[in-house]
Amino acid sequence: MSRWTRTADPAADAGWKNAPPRKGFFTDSSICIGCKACEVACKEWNGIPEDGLEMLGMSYDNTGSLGASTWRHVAFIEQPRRAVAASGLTPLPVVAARPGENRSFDGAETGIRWLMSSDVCKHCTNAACLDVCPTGSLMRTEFGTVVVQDDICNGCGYCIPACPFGVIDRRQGPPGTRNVGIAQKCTLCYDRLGDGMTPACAQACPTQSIQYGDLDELRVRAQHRVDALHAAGVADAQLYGADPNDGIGGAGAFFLLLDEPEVYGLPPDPVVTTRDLPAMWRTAAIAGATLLAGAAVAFVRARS
Amino acid sequence: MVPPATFASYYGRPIVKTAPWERDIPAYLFLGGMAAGSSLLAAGADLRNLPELRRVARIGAFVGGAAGTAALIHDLGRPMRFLNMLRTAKPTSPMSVGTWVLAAYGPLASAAATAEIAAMMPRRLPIAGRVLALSARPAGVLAAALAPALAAYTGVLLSDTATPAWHAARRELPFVFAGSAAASAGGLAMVGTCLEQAAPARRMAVGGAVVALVMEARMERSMGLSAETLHAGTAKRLMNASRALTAGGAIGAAVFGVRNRRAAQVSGVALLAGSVCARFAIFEAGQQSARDPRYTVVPQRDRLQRAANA
Amino acid sequence: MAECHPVGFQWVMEAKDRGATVIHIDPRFTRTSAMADLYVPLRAGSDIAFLGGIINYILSGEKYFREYVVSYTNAATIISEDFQDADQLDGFFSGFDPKTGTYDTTSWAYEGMETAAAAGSRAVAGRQPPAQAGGGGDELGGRGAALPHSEVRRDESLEDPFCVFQILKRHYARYTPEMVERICGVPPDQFAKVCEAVTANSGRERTTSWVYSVGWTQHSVGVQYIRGAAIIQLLLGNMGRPGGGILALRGHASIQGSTDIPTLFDLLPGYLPMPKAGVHGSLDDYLTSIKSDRQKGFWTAADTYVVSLLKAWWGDAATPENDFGFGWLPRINADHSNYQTIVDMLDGKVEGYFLLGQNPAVGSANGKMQRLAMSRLQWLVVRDLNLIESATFWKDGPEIATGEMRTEDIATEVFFLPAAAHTEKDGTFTQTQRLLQWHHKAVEPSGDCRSELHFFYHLGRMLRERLETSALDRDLPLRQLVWEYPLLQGDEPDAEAVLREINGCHLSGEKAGQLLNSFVEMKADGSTAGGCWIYTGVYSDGVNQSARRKPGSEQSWVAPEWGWAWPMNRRILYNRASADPAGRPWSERKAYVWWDEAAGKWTGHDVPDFQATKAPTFRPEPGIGGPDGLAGDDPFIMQSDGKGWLYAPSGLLDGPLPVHYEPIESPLRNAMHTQQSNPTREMFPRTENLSSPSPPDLGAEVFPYVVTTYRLTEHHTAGGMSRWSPYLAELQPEFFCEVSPELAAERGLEHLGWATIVTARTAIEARVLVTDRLTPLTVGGRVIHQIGLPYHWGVGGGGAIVSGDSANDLMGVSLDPNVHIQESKAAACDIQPGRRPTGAALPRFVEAYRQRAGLSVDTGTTRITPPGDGT
Amino acid sequence: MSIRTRVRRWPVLRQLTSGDPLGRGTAVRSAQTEHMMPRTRTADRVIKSICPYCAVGCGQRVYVKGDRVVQIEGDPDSPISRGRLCPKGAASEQLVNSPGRVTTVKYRRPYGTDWEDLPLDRAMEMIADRVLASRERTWEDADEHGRGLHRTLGIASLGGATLDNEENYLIKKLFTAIGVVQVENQARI
Repeated sequence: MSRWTRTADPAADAGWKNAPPRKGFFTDSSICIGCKACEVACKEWNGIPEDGLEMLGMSYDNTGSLGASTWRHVAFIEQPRRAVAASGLTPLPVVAARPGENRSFDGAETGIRWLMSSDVCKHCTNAACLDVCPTGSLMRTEFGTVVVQDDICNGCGYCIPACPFGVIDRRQGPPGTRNVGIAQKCTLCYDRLGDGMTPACAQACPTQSIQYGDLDELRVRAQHRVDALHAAGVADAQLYGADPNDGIGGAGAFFLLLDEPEVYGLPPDPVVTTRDLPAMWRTAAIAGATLLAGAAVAFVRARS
Repeated sequence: MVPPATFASYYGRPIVKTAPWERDIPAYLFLGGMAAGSSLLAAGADLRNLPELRRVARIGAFVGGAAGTAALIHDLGRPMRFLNMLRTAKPTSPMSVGTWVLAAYGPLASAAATAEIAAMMPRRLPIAGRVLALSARPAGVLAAALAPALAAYTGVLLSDTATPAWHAARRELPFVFAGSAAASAGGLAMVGTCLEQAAPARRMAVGGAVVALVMEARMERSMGLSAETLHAGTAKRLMNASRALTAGGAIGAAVFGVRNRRAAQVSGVALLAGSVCARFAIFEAGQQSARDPRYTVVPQRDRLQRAANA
Repeated sequence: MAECHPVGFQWVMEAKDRGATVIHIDPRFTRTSAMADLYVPLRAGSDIAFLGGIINYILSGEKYFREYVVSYTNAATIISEDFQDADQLDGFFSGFDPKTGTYDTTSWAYEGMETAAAAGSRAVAGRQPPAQAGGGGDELGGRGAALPHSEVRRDESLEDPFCVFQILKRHYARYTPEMVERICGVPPDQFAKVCEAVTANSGRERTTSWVYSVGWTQHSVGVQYIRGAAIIQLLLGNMGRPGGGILALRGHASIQGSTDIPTLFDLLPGYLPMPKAGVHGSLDDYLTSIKSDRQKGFWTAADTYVVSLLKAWWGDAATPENDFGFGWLPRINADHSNYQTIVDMLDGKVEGYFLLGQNPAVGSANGKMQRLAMSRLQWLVVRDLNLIESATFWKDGPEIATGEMRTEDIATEVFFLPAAAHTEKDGTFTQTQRLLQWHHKAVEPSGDCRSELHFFYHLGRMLRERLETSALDRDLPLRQLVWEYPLLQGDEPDAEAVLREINGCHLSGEKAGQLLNSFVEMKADGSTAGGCWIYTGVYSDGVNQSARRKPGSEQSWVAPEWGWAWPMNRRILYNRASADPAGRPWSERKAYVWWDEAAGKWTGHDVPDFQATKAPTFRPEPGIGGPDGLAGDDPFIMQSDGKGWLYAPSGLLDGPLPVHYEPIESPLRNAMHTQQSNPTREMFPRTENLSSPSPPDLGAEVFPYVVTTYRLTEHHTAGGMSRWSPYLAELQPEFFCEVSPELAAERGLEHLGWATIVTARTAIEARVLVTDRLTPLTVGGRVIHQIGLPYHWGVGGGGAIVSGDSANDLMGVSLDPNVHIQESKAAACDIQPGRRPTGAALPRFVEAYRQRAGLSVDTGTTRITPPGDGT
Repeated sequence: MSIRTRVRRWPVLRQLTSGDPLGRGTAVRSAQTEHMMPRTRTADRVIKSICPYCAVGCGQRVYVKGDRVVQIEGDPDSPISRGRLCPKGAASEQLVNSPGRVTTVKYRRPYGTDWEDLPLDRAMEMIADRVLASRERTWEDADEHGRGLHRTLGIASLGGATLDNEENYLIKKLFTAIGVVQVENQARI
């Protein structure tokens, strides 16, 4: 049973013999300039349709959230001087990542913080979407990533409520739109990986806020970065999704954030729902047995 | 102005997504449950030789199973690909498990029902009729054997998601659904069966109703914050209606349904309606809990706080 | 920079990661500000006061890099005693002529050069007013202004009261932190942080660089903004050194190239001035007026550049006897720049107009004036990728909606010819650091899409065919023109052949036919040809150097083998200055090029921008001009005295030093002196181009707010290359205005609601984005609100995914006198909640505003501000 | 696919045999997924180019299949951009393959209320005629003081900042040769 819910090496667990090192993203929001090149590069490579022409007024975010036709989403959060002061947060900008380096400015100069962060599918170690998919359309690749096989998916939609991050969705759109009715999400550019290339978003990112590589190496790099930021006085810098012991067994795509996750629209303590599945099956079994017994009792003394 | 980002959320946007499911799914929850309960009644009636109850229950099981399957397929984004459900067998996917149960249950329930229908035909089919008659009992009994799984797995189907209300209800939901299944099946049988043969159906209906009501109450306690979603809007109205109908139906069945056919039938309809309302209430509550990021963030924050304190 | 040049910004982020301090000075908090260590909001149009404040800080605090300043700049040079400064004349320099509104710049000259003015050449002594001299100063993109000779008197103690250094000190003494706060709205403590950071980070060990874009150029004193930064950088020793300089971040793929090989009225390729009627009758007149053989530097070889150009154009027909065809060049005698042309169009003087990948209906200031002007053309040719608003104004422009134009009344014949994209043609772009990069054709253009190369080659062919037998003199230049280029697939001219012609070649002698390797090989005797002398070398050794693509990872950090930079593949101009006078690097940290005593030549990471074997100790004989006149410590080899000019004795029309003037539309009185605005600014007073009043005139309160325009990362200029792209359109779908919460409260603007913004020109509507990124400033004791408008949207156009009102419709047209660039980065406006009136109600709505403000054609056109009133 | 292979490829069986009992990976991989290949690999050729938007001059790799651009992305070799692109540069493929892009000549006659079609050659001839006619009408040999001008102010041009140097060169050369001086571009704006 435990194997259902706890995986150390997801690729091997999915039957991949001598798989390559697990690949992932480290998105460092402290150097994101909010240019949205990741959003466009992703759409260009994956042929994703336009996703709405509405102005949302959420700072410069007119994308809104991840979805079937948005696999990268840059969040913009404006934190006014008042709020920043009140919250006691370190105002942006983030100072140089030299541990202990003494800077002449504390960033409070800018008055406000403008947080930007590029969200993406987390490619969970224990992936709910993958577990609950009844067709095997969702698949764990040899790189440890999770992809939708659009030739298999029948659009049952179960993966959508299963995702603790609200990433995956079923594509809607006028007839003729590609993959309408099928669940869609970031594939970490599976086809490019197979050819030794970098995913489109990471390739485009001007400031390397999006870094792609071997997950182990990325986690080390991220830890150094967060240590450096702390040393430089950015107290609220925190890693998100980097811990293999969290509710999803660690994310394949993790983040460095400068505020609490929920500020960016991320769940503070995500848990893969199937972690509780064995218990749920037991409950169901007892409930079923109760029903059977109840039915039997109902027929005691019953005779025509 | 650009709303200041609060601690709670990103512009109040949902964090998890609502299930893309329409009415089909709650309808299926009801139909599947009613079918399962009916198969149990049918098998019992068959073994206890209560032909009228057996007939009504077998047909009810067949109709429920068939309509439920149709609803499931109709809800797919790509209905033509429904057979892909049988590509894999995944114990980690309640939907996969349910599909296989339904795939096994469907033909059995159909076989049993077909025998009844054939028996009602004015002209008797010579060989086919014989074969059907002989296979009817084993098919019905096997269907009944699968029925509890069919009735209870739907609870896991909903709980095994990140939808706050559904996941929070995981300890009770299978019982609520199983009870509701029994109540609805009993109710259906009371509608269609003469008083003499309906006794087991009455008992099952009353028992199921009691289980459903008790477990639903417990469920709301263990749901924590997300229980709010059952106390507002559509979900609230549906859940209140469900309680009233189920309780009323049960009392009606137990007190008046024993002697008065009309009362039995009314009680049966009430129980059926109560079951429908319960499924739709819980479905709607879950969707609502996904729409408001509060139900995702606050419980998770509390959990982290507790972990920190511990 | 993060906003409009995100990929270039990666280097800023890398520098920051290594400890660099990033300061962002901008009216609004942008994506750049979000990454900066220090963000300084200031009032749009007040930058000269800000820069002047820094200069004052440097001078009064003795923060300048003395050795650099003394050796490499004209700080020690003595100026004519006739010179009177703006602080003496209350906002004017000596020599202003109220009648023409121009300066006689004689008194600005270096001591001993005033008389040269008598020679009558304005380029040398800046005598002739623009009206006669061709509508402005020469564009000096490749060099400094000319001098009659280079024998200047210098006082290297910098004590002489008439030396540039002392003049500078006096000139900027009034630019105190208090004055900066009073004009820019920057509090002294914040200003002090900037001054400390900039000066502390300059010197032998460290360099500071300044980056600007059109936020500095689109002003009635734009050139002087850049001059202000130049003075700072020269005083701090940040020119010609790695990590230093003043970087112009340009907004179009080859806008630098279109200045080097100019599609500009007053230039010939390589920054040679267009000949001027009367002044430049003969080649000789021309040469003596644009340079003197007794001045220093490479500009003295201008004759070889001109003759080679004429040979490239007219080949054998260009002979010494006929001045190499110099007489065939058309002459200019006034401002023929873009906006003057538009005004002439309005008056029906212009019949035909070519638009080549440009969308003035949205991208130029005063869009309505642009569209009205185009409606008075006889014919218009639009070549673009998409059906831009400038091609469809006659059909769906805003004036059609208001009834100010009727399609049926517009006589303009419009040709829309689809253009080829960059993937459909070969050629070079010159990027913002003068680097030429070749882009290869990937596919054939589809349908009727063609390159400009194709269009203009074949247009020229057709015209030549039609005039083959003409006997008219006027047709001679075309008939004699060298116009043979090999044709490739689809009759596309071979772009490499054109680039070879630009590079130039030997025409006679034993090297006849060979390509030139350097412009120093050019001759004035007609034995060489070359279409653009500064580009000579792009084909050195017969190789297309611009197509070099040696991976950056396989070469030094200067990456000299990627593409080709003019001149001579030098990546940092004037890099001789990266070494001290003795030729040693100022510091190991900042070593770039240096004198190798043993080898007897200059060497380093880059191509030395200096005569390779000229020792630092070299001193020329007095009176020697040209390259040989350069001393071993004269790093600025295109300057006529070899020095960096803190003070510009010639070449500028509005003053030798930057002085603060208010924008033409300003909410405030000039706090520096009585003179409110640049007295030499170019104006077009007419009903299509009204200005709103500024103090001391009455009525200014009707337009109480400052409005400025800018770009967003997600779009490109007027939108022709972005609003037609769904992936870009969805990222910024609607035109919006950015206002502070305080202004929103003052005017009742709702976030995501609509607002109407009104100027003297027109009114437009935009969705409202209320944001703390805009801050009200306290300026001169007043709270000043600024409104930000991205200018990417337009009304009309065929097939645009998104559209909206155009911010440029709000802007008026008044120009910087030197370069004829419009002031569109600061204007006065009002803002009201709700959508603007539509149809005929819109002009009425605007008219009501004009009447309340008492606007007339003369409003804002006073050149000399009358004294008195409370400043 | 034959029935036997169909059955052999049936993921349920592969779950039992392939070491992927839970059907998460190898067992459920489809044939399409197995044979997937990036279009950068299937492209016929890769052309080195430069981004057409701003003046940073980022390197681009243009992937071509047949006569169509199938992908444009950053060129990692470029010491300027190191393979990175901004959203505009990243959208270059959509710029050149834009469905909304007009690829035929459009003509609006004087006072006309709508576009008409015109063959390219015809349009070029008409433009050549108009250039000569306007030049004829507006030619200036000399100013009022008799000083030579040899020009026309009846024709003007705007544009060049988005064009190649070679194109600007021909534009300036031709216009100067026919006496057109009002040649301007974005650098003035």
